[in-house]
Amino acid sequence: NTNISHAIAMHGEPKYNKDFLSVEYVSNSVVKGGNIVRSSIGNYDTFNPFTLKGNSAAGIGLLYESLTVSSSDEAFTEYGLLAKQIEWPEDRSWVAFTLRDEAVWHDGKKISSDDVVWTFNTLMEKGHPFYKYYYGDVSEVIKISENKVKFTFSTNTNKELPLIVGQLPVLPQHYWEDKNFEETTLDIPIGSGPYKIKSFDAGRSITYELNIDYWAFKNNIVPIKVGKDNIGIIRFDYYKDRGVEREAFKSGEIDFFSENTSKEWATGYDISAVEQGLIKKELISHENPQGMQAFAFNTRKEIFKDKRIRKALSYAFDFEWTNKNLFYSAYKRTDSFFENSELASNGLPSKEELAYLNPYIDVLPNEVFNAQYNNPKTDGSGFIRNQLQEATKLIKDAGWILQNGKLVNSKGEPFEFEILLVSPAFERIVLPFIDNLEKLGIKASLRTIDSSQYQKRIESFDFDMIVFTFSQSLSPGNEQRNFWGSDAADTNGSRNVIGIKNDVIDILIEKLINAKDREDLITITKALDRVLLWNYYVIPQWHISAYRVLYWDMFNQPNKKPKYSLGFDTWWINQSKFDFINSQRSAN
Amino acid sequence: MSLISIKNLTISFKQNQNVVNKVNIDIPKGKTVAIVGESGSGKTLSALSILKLLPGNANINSGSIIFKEKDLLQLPLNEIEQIRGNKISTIFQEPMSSLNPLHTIDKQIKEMITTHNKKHLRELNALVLNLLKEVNLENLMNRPNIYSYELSGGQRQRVMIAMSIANNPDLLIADEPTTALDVTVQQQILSLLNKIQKQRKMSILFISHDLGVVNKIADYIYVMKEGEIIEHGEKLKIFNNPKNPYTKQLVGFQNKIRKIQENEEIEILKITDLKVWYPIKKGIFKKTVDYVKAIDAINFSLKKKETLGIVGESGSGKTSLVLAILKLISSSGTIEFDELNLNLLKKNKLKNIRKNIQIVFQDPFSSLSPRMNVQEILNEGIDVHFPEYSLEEKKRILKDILKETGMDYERDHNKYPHEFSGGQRQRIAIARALILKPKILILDEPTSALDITIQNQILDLLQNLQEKYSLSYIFISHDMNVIRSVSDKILVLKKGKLIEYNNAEVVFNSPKDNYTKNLISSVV
Amino acid sequence: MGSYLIRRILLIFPTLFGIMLINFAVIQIVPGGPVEQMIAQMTGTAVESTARFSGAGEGELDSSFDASSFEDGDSNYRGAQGLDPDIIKEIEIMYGMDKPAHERFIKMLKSYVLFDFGESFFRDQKVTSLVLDKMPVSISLGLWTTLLVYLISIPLGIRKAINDGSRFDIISSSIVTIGYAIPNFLFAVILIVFFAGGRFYDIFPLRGLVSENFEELSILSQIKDYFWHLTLPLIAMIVSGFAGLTFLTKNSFIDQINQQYVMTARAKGLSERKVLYGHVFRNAMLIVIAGFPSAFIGILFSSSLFIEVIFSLDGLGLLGYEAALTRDYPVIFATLYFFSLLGLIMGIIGDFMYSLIDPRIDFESRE
Amino acid sequence: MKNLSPLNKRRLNNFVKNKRGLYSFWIFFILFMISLFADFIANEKPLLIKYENEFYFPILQSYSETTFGGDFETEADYRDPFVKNLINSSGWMIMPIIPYKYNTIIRDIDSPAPSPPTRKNWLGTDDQARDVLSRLIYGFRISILFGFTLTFFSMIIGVSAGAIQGYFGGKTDLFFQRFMEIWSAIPTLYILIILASVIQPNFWWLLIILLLFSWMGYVGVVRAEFLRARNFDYIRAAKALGVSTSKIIFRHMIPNATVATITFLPFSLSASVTALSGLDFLGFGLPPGSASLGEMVNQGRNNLQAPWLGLTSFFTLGLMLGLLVFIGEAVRDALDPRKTFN
Ligand SMILES: Nc1ncnc2c1ncn2[C@@H]1O[C@H](COP(=O)(O)OP(=O)(O)OP(=O)(O)O)[C@@H](O)[C@H]1O
Ligand SMILES: Nc1ncnc2c1ncn2[C@@H]1O[C@H](COP(=O)(O)OP(=O)(O)OP(=O)(O)O)[C@@H](O)[C@H]1O
Ligand SMILES: [Mg+2]
Ligand SMILES: [Mg+2]
Repeated sequence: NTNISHAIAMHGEPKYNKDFLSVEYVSNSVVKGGNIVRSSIGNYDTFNPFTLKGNSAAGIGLLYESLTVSSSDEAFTEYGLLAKQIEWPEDRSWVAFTLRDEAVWHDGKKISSDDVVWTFNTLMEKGHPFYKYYYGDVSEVIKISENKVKFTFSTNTNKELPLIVGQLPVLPQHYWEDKNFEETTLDIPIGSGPYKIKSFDAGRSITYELNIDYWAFKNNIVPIKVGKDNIGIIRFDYYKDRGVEREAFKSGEIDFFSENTSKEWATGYDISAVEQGLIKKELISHENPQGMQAFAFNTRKEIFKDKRIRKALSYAFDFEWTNKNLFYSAYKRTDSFFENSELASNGLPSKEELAYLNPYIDVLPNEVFNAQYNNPKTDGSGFIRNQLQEATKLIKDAGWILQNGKLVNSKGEPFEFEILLVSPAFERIVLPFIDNLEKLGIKASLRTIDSSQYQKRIESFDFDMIVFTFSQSLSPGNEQRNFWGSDAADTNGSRNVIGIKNDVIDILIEKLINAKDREDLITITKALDRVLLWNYYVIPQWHISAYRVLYWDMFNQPNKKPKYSLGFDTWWINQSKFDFINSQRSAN
Repeated sequence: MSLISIKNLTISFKQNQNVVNKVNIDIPKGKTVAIVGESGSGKTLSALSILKLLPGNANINSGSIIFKEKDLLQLPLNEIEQIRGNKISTIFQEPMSSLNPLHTIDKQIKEMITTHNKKHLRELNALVLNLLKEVNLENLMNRPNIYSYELSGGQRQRVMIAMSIANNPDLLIADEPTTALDVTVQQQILSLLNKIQKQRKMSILFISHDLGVVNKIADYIYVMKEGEIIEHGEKLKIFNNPKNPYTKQLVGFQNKIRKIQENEEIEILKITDLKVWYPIKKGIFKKTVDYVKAIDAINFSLKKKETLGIVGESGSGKTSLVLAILKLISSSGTIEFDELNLNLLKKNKLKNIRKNIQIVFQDPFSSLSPRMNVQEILNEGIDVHFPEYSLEEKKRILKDILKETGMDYERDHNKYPHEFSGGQRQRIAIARALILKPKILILDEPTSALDITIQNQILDLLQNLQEKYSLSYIFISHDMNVIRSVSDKILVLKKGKLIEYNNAEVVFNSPKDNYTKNLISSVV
Repeated sequence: MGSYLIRRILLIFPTLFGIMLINFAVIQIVPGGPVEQMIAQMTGTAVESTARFSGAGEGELDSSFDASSFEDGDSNYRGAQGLDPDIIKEIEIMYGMDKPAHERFIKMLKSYVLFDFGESFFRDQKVTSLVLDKMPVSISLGLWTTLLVYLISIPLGIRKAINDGSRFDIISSSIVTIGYAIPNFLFAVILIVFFAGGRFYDIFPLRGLVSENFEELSILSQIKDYFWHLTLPLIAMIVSGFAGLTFLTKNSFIDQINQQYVMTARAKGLSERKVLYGHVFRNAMLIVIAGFPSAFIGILFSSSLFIEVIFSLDGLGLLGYEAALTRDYPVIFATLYFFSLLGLIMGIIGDFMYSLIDPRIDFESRE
Repeated sequence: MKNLSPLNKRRLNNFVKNKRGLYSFWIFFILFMISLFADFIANEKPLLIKYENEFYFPILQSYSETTFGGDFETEADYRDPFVKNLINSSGWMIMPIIPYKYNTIIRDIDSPAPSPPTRKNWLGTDDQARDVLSRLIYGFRISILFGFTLTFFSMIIGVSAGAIQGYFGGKTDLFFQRFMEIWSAIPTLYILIILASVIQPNFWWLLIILLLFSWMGYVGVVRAEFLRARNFDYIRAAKALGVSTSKIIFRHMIPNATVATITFLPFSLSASVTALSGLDFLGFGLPPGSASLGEMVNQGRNNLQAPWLGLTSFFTLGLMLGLLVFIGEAVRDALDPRKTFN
């Protein structure tokens, strides 16, 4: 009993059925054409993004299509792109794709299953090591017929595999055969996507042009692509300095820009173009999981072994003040490891969650069952006496005492630790935290080091506290072992930087990986979330659940926005606005 | 009709009173006017003011200098530049430091010409060659790219002279132009000047301490003392009928002849087979192509309490010889001092010897550290060799020595070298050496810039000290009168070779060599 | 001198060896190597090496779900996975880091002797071609700055020396001093905001050395275009460059101007200009002139990092800095080798110039 | 003054006559003195507290909050309104003119950091909510101390090294130069990274590391001048006098051959200051949170929308360098024997 479908969902059924014409978040009145300039930081030296070496050009992904592509309003569902049909058995131990007949390379040659096989093997062999890891469980890829390929897996526990295999970009064998795949190249490659490279200035800019004859546009045969890729010409200009890039946007050399600093967002755009509405400044909210960005304790260290201490320290981080005075109130506090998604726990545990949790009632903290997790909250005045008093109590409970204003343990050792940073931007956030800790008698110091060094120390877990981000996807799976599993705690280089070794967590992770459907997955994830939270493994930081974008007002957007992405590829240019903007800009 | 007339010229330095006071000098066309007078009396300054070349801190308080109906003192810079080196040229008193150290001699002479006249290269080369010939330097022409520091004092002076006459000026200001020249060359130069003067009706302003020379060349004489002209008139009038006591003193003065002394027979310095060869380098990689054999295998010795006079034509190697003895340039052969061969001695041992051999350099100006004042300069040696002296003692010693050399402690001790006149600097250099009472004192033309009275004072001082402390002197001079009045023995050098070495009377009374005869004849 | 020169040239080799050895040793001690850097890049924890001053790292959110890094439409960020030890091994082998240090060193020296500098660890480009790629920017910046600085500072210094203490002297002193005090990166950014940004004037380009359509322009407009692009970076670079040289010139001149030979030159009737430039100059400027070759190298190599970043120029300064922070050993060592060699040769040339300028200088003789 | 030798009197006189230099000197001196007492001028702790008839000196000694009847046994935060109330209820306290230390995070700023100048924060706050003026004073102090020490030592080492090479020439020169060539090729950046991986770099460590390399800047010029000057006649004369080598070097040659060094002095000074700034800038400088001008410049550059940051650092650097240059000129003039004033 194999499934044969136009799409495959991680759990349950795809939202759009077999006959769908387009996704909901595109407009049916798009006009293709026009041209815009975007920007990127750094430089590029290759058009081959699939190998280890070199920096690949921005937007190079526009050139290549993959077997399937996901929709942006579902958790994790892949729709056929190059593939017309997807087949897989119930246990998901293999997957087969049937290619569309219409799919051709830019040079007109048909995309065949040979290309898929060749691509997969080449990537595994010569591609970026990432592929080897990502597709490690694929045991074989077989050409079944001219337009059908099959991937078999070495395991049937990993339910994601058919989906991620679908994400494989497909490369033209006939083009690459006589070239060295591993080398960086600035030869314009042949692709299958809607865009072609029109021109480039190595390292400085690259221009893509929409291919009007793109096979998927004809008759809208690929519904997932309908209404997307509308802009005629997209150029990426490279800058080395973010501030200059920003200036370039303001002066009209760049048409679309997304901001990542609260300060700039709040103060950097008090310019006439924004006031006159020539530049639109928009917060576009989304429901992408924001994971957990946090101060992570290294619980391998003696001082952080005690949960009470970890909790106490979380009182010293005054988010409200920080947000108001350093971030212009741009952020929200994170209170889940799966923030901003349906996976995040909130309120009290549900019946279903309790079902997963109850067996461990003896070993889990009480609060898991009967309390709602809340971060300590302050009044934002900057003076947090109450919080610190709470903290003091906890610390005392944990057996530390104050001597001459310094916190010491029974052996007389002082409470000192180091916060290790790689990004200098965090210094301003950490310093007030350290200041507050001082009032508890704790001496925290701050060290910023370069990324090679940082990597080395993270890998060998040689730190006390770091700022770490546990990123999450909408469909958590195997990677959770690496985040919180006991084995990972002892594996150098794993992401279990905290050093969690908790049997309950291990069990929950296994259950999560084998969740039977999405409902179940969500429940287990929430349960896991609670256990993690109530163990105070981290001091949660903040997140923002919106894209901060700025653009010269020349675009039209679909009325409905996708939940899980910005969907810039669904925007199109409004010619009259475009002309107006340009007349305004050149008048300046 | 006078070519130039200085009227009522008064010059002062910011702190001091007038160093030149209401001076009037007329220089008729085609005539030679000589200024004689005390060292430090303002001769050089008066001369410099003609070309507006006074040091920056000097003030001209009053006066005018009329040349061709124009007051030079009022002339704008660009007009003065037309005159300098062209209509009026000058030979500076201190030729040794007046040449640019980084330009070749050739270039410097050529520059003088091309500044005022455009010339073709070939013509230019011929001109320069001719000039060098006239000042008796043609043998330099076979050395490539000569820089001034590779020349002897006299040679540099002659380069200056060649330069100054290159453009046939209307007026030549010659500030002690022959001090570093031996008698024969001196005669040659004087007759050269004479010839030019005749041919081109050139006027000469001639400053000199050497009345013999003045007598030969001057038409009019001005006598200066303490910044003022105390007497002037035609040459014969001044020489035969001086009015002012100072003039009388000058004119009437005769160098004494040294009495024969009983010398102690201890040999204190013994030179054997000494050679100083300077490499001649060529090309940008400076390959050594040949040598200037400045001193070529010389032997002599110096006894205690003895004065050895060294004479010889300019460029014959006198300075090289003494520098070699002092180990300031490298040489081969042996230099035995107190039975130690200095040429084999380790450097650190040398320091103890230094105190015993001192030198007064031929060019006092460049031998004085420009950033040290007189007090520091003089104290330096004391500090090295007599560190035990107290401040008071040092001050007393300084006072004495300055007084004995005709200077004044109160007035001079806080001045820097550049704030003195040529003769004053020479005296500082002498004082610096004498203060250490060395066993051997080498004096390289120590009196060339001194007027006769001071010169005499210094020579007396030397004599006294010699008697008192049994010093030995090596005395280099071109002035045969001076040599005669100081030397026990005389050594005559020519082209790096020793051509005569004997007791003074022997040399003076029965010179063997032709060259020596020539020298002697100038005195008697 | 000839034999001295030969000795100096021969000494280049042991010196170069010493330099390489010391650097190699130092780099062994530095924590974190290319392997870690690669892993950091692969796992997305790498921070741009210029983050600290380019503003690239100023976001308060981890870039992995920062809106600025989304790649068109791709929302399926697969939670970062951590790396397989096998892959790490592989990277180590790829970089040759599995071999002991001395082996690596010897191998490197061998290939360097043959002028084979290898490839960058991260860029898949021959180091030589990388360096050559950066040359136009570095030479443009270096050459023009050096030239402008020298051409302005020296005459200015001379004028100040002549008019020592005058109003002109004081005012110009103040101006060059203030220029020196402005940190050039701050100044560069201000220039951009004022003359190339959206707020005030937008008359100069923001980035690059030439326009995109450079090839198509006529020669004249190419030159125009080139300098149009260079104007702001050059201004930013030179404002701080005048002070040192100006004052050095001034003081050296003051030192020489009272010498006797200057008076001789004046007495010759030379114009003041000729006196200054023909006579005093050579005596006064020994250090300046002789220091020129190495000054040029300095400007070529290092001093324009910030400017390069701000004006989005790709030069050697940035290359070197990035290589250092990303531990791109081939680039580090090759540039080191190359520039040391250049430096050593320039040193010899510099010394040689000393003796050309002042024939009295003699390196062989000793005290 | 009386004990000065006449020569030094003359020099001092020359110095004093140069009004520009003299005023610069006094201004600089006063500013520096002020910064030395920074702790009493800009501090978050009161100068004096009277509490229940007893006096307290928090700047000199730390008192726990419980001393004043509070709850915490750690040092009292005198800026906390609670603590203020406690003290004011049974006594009073006097705050310094600027009631913030360089690292005081001002909790009650009116607008998000960096906040513009106000009555409370005369020069505004930086982007970490700290008072700019206070940081300026402390930063000035640390920068000046750093700059002076670094310059002083590197000059001594550099000039001596250059002098020895230039004076002795020959083999000494040949080998010492090679040594320097190798030495100067050591990558400072890596040394700093290595250092930073072992310890948290502090003032002295940075000083030592920079000193290891900075002295070489002086060698070249001094050597060149010495190579030339050793041929001068007055050097020969001094040798003939028997003056020892070291004296010749220090009394004759250095004064005459170090125009360049003297010229560069103010610039070296400010370059040392900037060197520290540069390190801060690249992130290898003083520990985060320290007051330094470099950090301030960096803030200025990153917060162009807050011009008070950039302007403050620019004016400070400009003023400092300007003063140093003018003082330097006056010193040079004072040492120049030909320079006379009316
Ligand atoms: N730059 C100066 N600063 C101060 N005083 C100076 C300066 N130059 C010369 N004098 C003084 O001016 C006076 C006259 O000097 P001048 O050089 O004209 O003397 P002179 O007659 O040429 O003496 P001599 O025969 O020794 O060369 C001297 O007393 C000297 O000390
Ligand atoms: N550094 C040098 N390099 C090359 N040749 C030199 C150097 N110094 C001196 N000479 C040459 O050596 C010869 C002797 O010079 P020296 O200075 O000893 O002569 P002098 O007898 O003192 O002459 P004067 O009476 O003119 O001072 C001269 O021909 C001179 O050109
Ligand atoms: Mg005179
Ligand atoms: Mg001589």
